[in-house]
This record gives sequence, C-alpha cells and structure tokens, in this order.
Amino acid sequence: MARLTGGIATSHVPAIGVAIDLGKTNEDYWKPLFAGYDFSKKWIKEEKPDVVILVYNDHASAFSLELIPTFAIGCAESFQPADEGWGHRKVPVVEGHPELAWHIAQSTILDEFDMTIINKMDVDHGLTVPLSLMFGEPEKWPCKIIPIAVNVVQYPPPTGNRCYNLGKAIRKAVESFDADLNVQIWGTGGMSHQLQGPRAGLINQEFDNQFLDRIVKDPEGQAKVPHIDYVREAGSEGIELVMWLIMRGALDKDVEEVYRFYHVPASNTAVGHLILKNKT
Amino acid sequence: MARLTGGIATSHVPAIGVAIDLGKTNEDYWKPLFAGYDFSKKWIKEEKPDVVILVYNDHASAFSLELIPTFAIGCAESFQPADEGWGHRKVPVVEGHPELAWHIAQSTILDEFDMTIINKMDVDHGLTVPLSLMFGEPEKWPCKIIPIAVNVVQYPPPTGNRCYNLGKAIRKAVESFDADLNVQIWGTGGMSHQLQGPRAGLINQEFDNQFLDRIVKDPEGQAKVPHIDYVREAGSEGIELVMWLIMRGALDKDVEEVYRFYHVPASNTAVGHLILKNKT
Amino acid sequence: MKDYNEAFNDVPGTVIFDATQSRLGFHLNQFCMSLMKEENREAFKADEKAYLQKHPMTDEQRDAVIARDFNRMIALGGNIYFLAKIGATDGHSFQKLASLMTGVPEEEYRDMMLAGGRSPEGNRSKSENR
Amino acid sequence: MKDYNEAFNDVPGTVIFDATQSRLGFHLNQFCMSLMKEENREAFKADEKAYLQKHPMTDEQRDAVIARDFNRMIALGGNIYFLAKIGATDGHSFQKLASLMTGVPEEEYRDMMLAGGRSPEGNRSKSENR
Ligand SMILES: [Fe+3]
Ligand SMILES: [Fe+3]
Repeated sequence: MARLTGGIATSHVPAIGVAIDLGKTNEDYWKPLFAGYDFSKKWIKEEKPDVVILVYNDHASAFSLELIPTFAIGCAESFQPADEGWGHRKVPVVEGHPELAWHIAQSTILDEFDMTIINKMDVDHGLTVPLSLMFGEPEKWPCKIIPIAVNVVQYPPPTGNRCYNLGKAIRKAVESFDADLNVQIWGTGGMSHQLQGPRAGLINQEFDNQFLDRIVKDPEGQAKVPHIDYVREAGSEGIELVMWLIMRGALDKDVEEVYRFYHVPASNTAVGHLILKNKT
Repeated sequence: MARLTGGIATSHVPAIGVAIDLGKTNEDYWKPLFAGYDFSKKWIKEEKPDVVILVYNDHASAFSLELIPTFAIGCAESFQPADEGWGHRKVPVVEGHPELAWHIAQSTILDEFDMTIINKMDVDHGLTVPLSLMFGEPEKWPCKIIPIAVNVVQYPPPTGNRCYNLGKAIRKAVESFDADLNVQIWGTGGMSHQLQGPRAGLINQEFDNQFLDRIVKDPEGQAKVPHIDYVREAGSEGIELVMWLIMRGALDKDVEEVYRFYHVPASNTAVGHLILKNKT
Repeated sequence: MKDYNEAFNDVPGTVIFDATQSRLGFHLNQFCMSLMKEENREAFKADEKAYLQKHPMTDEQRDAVIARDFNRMIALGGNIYFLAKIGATDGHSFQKLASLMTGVPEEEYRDMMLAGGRSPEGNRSKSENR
Repeated sequence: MKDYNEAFNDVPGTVIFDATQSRLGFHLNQFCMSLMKEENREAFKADEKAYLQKHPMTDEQRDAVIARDFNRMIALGGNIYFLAKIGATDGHSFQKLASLMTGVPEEEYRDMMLAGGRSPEGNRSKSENR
C-alpha cells in the first residue's frame, strides 16, 4: 500500500518564481530567503517522494469567474505552467499520477467530499513556486505531482474544518492505494499578506509564528478558527493559510517537526515553511 | 424570509422534449404521458412559485471530461438552452435568480458542501424538459430558475446520503434568505432506464414503484441505498434517481403527497412524477 | 473501494463509466463533444476519416466510430451520453442507438419497450444466468 | 450568514471579494482574464479604449482601468488576482501595484516591507481608530 510519509508547508509568492527565473537568488534581497530552503532541498533528495499531492490555489489562471470549484483534483497525465500575464514560467512540465489521483477522487467523493475532477488544467505560480523552492531548477521534476486546487479567491472559501477533514480523507485514500509509493502532501500559500487596497503590505509576525506553532501542535484548534480572524490578523490574502490545514489533516495528530523557517519579506508577503513527518 | 413550499420529481427524458418541439404530444404513443401532467400544469399555475431550484444532471453538454463538478450551482443572470447535437431547443431562455443562488452557494459552502459556483453555463434537456412538462410552451418561463447540476455521468456520483443532506442544507439556505419568495425544489431524472449495451431497455416497474413509496415515506432509508442497487435494479442510467434525494432532503420529513404519476415507456425510460408539499 | 468497483462487474451487459473507462475513452469522448457545434458536424459528415485523424484517438476507436459499433466504442471508453452526439449527428434517437447496441431491429425494440421494457429478471447479476 | 459577511466590513482598507463584488465585477474581471493571451495583451496595448469597448463593462470600470486606479477598480468589483493581469501587461509587479493602492512611493513601500511590513496594530478593526 502507498504510504503518506510527510507534509511540507510553504508560501508560494510569485515574486520568488520571478527571482529564480531571472537568476536573482544571490542578490542581497533574496539570499536569506533561499538560504532558508537549503536544508529542505537536501532533505527531500534523501526522502525521494514518488508522488507529491500539492495543495494550492489557482490565482485567476485556470479558473475565471465562469466556474469556481471549491476543491478540484487534477487527474491528467500532465499540466502545463500557465501564462499569468507575462508568459509561461520556463519550468518543466508537471507530470501527474492519474491512477492515484483518480483513486483519491473516487475515495473522497464516496467519503462525501464534493470534488471537481479535472483532466485538463494549466498550473500557476501557486503550484510551480513550491516545486522550485524544494527542487531547484532541474531539467525535469523528480516526482509525480497531483494538484489539488482550493478556492480561496471567491468568498466564501471552504472552512478550516472542512480543509482539515479533507486532509484526513486524502490520507485514507492514499493508504488504500495498492502500490508501493512514498507520498508527500504539501500545503501552500500564506503566510500573512495583503495585496489589495490601502491596507496592502500588512504583515503579522506574531500571528504567523503562533500559527506555525498551532498547526504543528494543535491543528484541531486551528481548524476551528473562522475566516474573519485570518483576514483581520493575517491580511486579506492570508486566508490562503486554510490550505495548510489540508496538508496537516493528512498527517498524524502527533507529528515530528523536522524543520521550520520564517522570513519577512518576499515582495508583499511573509514567508513560512515547515517540514513535518509522520512518526508512524 | 423565503419559503420552501414544495417539491416536484420528474423524469427528464430527451425524447419528451423532441415530442413537444415537433408537436407530437397528441399522438397515441405520447398522449398518455402528457395526460399525466395535466393535473400538474393546473396545480403549478395556482401555486405560482417565484423561484424553482432545479436539480438535474448535465449529459455531456456543459461539462466535458475536462472538468467534472460533483455539485454545481448556477448563479448567472440567465442560461441558454444547449445544442446537444441537433441544434438548440427552441424554448425560452432560462432566467436565473443570482441573489438567491449566490446566497445558497455561500450558505452551503459554509455548511461544508464543496459547491462549484457557475456564472456561465448552457442547460440541456435535463433542465428544460421538466420545465416544458410543468409549464407547457409559454413565451417565457413564468418563474426564475436556479440550476443545480449533479454529476451522475462519471463514476462515482455523490452518495444518496450526501444528496439528501445537500437538500437539507439548501432548505436552511432558502429559509435564511431575506425576501418574500415562494420557492420550490425539483428533482429530476430516472426512473429505471438503461441506455447502453446489450442490457439497454431495462425497466423495473416494481423497483420504481417501491422507490416512489419510499422517497415519500422513508427518505432516510432510501438515502442509504448504495449505487450498485440502482444500477442492478434500475439500469445504469437509473442512477439519476439519487438526484431526487436532494429535492426530498429539502422538504419536511413528513410530507403531503399531492400527486403521483407513473408511465412506461418514454423512449427507453420509465417516467415517474411526484408532487410533494410541506405541511408546515 | 475495491469492492465498490468490483460490484459493478457483476451486472450483465453493462459498462460502468469509472476512472478506467474515462481514462481509456478521454479523446474518443472529447471528439464526441466536438460534434456539439454545427460546423464540426458538417466537417465530420463531409470526411469522417479526415475529421477523426484530427483527434488523438486510437485507430481502434476511429474504426469503431466509422463502423458505428457503439458497443465497441463503449468497450473502448466511450460513454453513452458522449456517443449520443454521434447518433444526433446521424439524426438517430437514443432508441435507434439502443436497437443497434442490443442487436434487435428497431421496431422489435420499440415493441419491447411498449410491452414494459426489458425485464430485470435474469438481468440483475451475471450469476443468475449460470 | 449575515454576520459572516458583515464581520468583514469592519476590517479597514479591505474589500472582501464576496458575491456582491463578484457580480459587480464579473465583466471587469473577465476582461482581465483575456490579458492572459499574448495577442490580447498586444491588442489592449495598441488601443486601450477600443479593446475595453469590446468588453461589456460599465464606463466607470473602463475609466478606472485606463486611469490604472486599482482602488477604484476594486470598489467596482475587481479582484486583485484578476487586476494583476493588467499590472503584468504593464510590466508591473504586485509590489508596484501595492505602492499605487497605498499611495506610497515604491521605494518607501519597499522599505516598509523590509522593515517588517505594515503593522496589524490599528489595522484590525475600524473601531480601533476611532
Ligand atoms: Fe497565493
Ligand atoms: Fe438524464
């Protein structure tokens, strides 16, 4: 059976992708940020996941206002990097794992999650920036990716509790898949940031650090936090943090914190990063 | 506050639409079927719903295999009849009720149903045939329609239990909408039929009649019936009957059966029809 | 989960459109979707082979389309609601397609339906007919 | 439900992209989506007014686009992720847009971020500043 061995959380700031693509990672502004992922790059080379379930949100790239799925799972053979208005990122094509993705789709739907099944989709910085942060700039991504796109653009997004429970259902699905696979789940987005209006630039380091503690040690408590608290404390785009709860729900309640990194700023955003490992 | 006053169940066989559109309703083959809706046409003229929440499934018209939502709610101003391969049905444009539809979307998402919000969609016979059966051939449909499209084409469809509970969440949403509206909910599709393969033409009158009894008197029991029972007993396309459970879940547990009609055949399909009214 | 899928295999004369079928039939079904536009229907009717070549299906799927062998199309991943667009393009109803798939002449099939349809007796489980 | 929406109104300098905003801004945001294609970006740059006329927005929305008044676009239903396509077309980063929306020169805004960003103190609730 497939094993869900660990979880990674990371911000997915588009400017990070631009910095990588333009070769600016050694500039003073960016150096401390990329240094924060040095450990992670080594760690994942040793862990060698076969598949990553990558929870992210689309930023008006694949989904316009014509159709807005709350939870969408990518079951295609591959996914192209999206043109977000400045051309496609020159990163490798994202190869999916259709067998496992369909299995998760079926299992979660029968567990009463109302998934949207996707067989064609471009993926934006929300998905490709975490890949770049963890894997650098390879010719080809070293593992298969199953995108799970969560609506956090159109209100209301799913509740924290619903996200946490979807994580649990994903774990159950993975562990009932008949193949010897090392599977990781990543939750992306956040941390505190606001991109819009006169309040743009809001950063709340205290909230972020409490969130980092709580998502590790008290995920059930964090899952109960309402949307308004995220918006008030972590900025309107800080709501992305609910997606970390999907990752967290797929792990053991008691989990090993392998690594933590926190940095301000990347463009408008506070960057947070965790590596968690199941003890079982 | 808006009131959810009653529910209607009806098959939505495409051949019925063709019979209406080609003026064949008085032919021997079709006469008994349309006669079965005479009472209903009179009844609904007296009931005068302001809005109908119309639960149906898309038959590979709006949704290809590129993207398959489990539950999709139509929030647009209007919806065009789809071209299903023989041109658009010449029926009136379907006018939506964006305020109530968005309200239901928000309320059900916060109640942890993972709705897909739709702002542009063509609607096929699954939605327009029930309108024709209940309203005849008016210049313009006499009320607003909120389409709720349920996946029953790609396996797995949502469970009966999930459908039943979505109905309950829809009721709660309607009753918290601040406007004096008479709202009905319709569940469409079925009854027993199989369109594919050597078993095509299967009809199970005993199952259908038991289903009609049970959906009225024991919806909670019916909600527990697994998909395989529908396929085995009611044919592969008989699975559409799970959609009636959404309608039923939105009504009182104890409900008045105003009218019942059952007829075999319409093309390949057994036709069932119920009018139910809340006592409260 | 496994049980969920396996249960359907016991139903005679029926292919459930699950993940396996959906993956197999993706391009065949997407070809069918293309027939929802009048100009594509015209192009398909004008030169079926050329039109089918533009869609990345298997040759087996193309042959089944040309032969209008709907059972074969279903075995190759076609779903009846998608395949019905081919029927619509040909001007055929679902009942005509059913007569083709059951191998019963159209009038006979229609009479069967008028007489109450195919009975579920003996059609619920493959084990019933052993 | 009502409480859910009303709570957000108390957050200063912030417009939540809820049903009301989404309905208001539908065509404005769909125009922004069209800028995801290179040929459309070219057409927009070549003649902004003509390009905007092809999209069924309000004149107020068109004027706000031409003026690059992002706060006004947000008030008229624009969502920042959609509006960012206008920024991208102009070659502007999210940080440039933030400097426009906050009315702070770009360098000053950048320095604020380097110093830890805008503090949440006084920015959590409209009542804090009364
Ligand atoms: Fe993001
Ligand atoms: Fe149907």
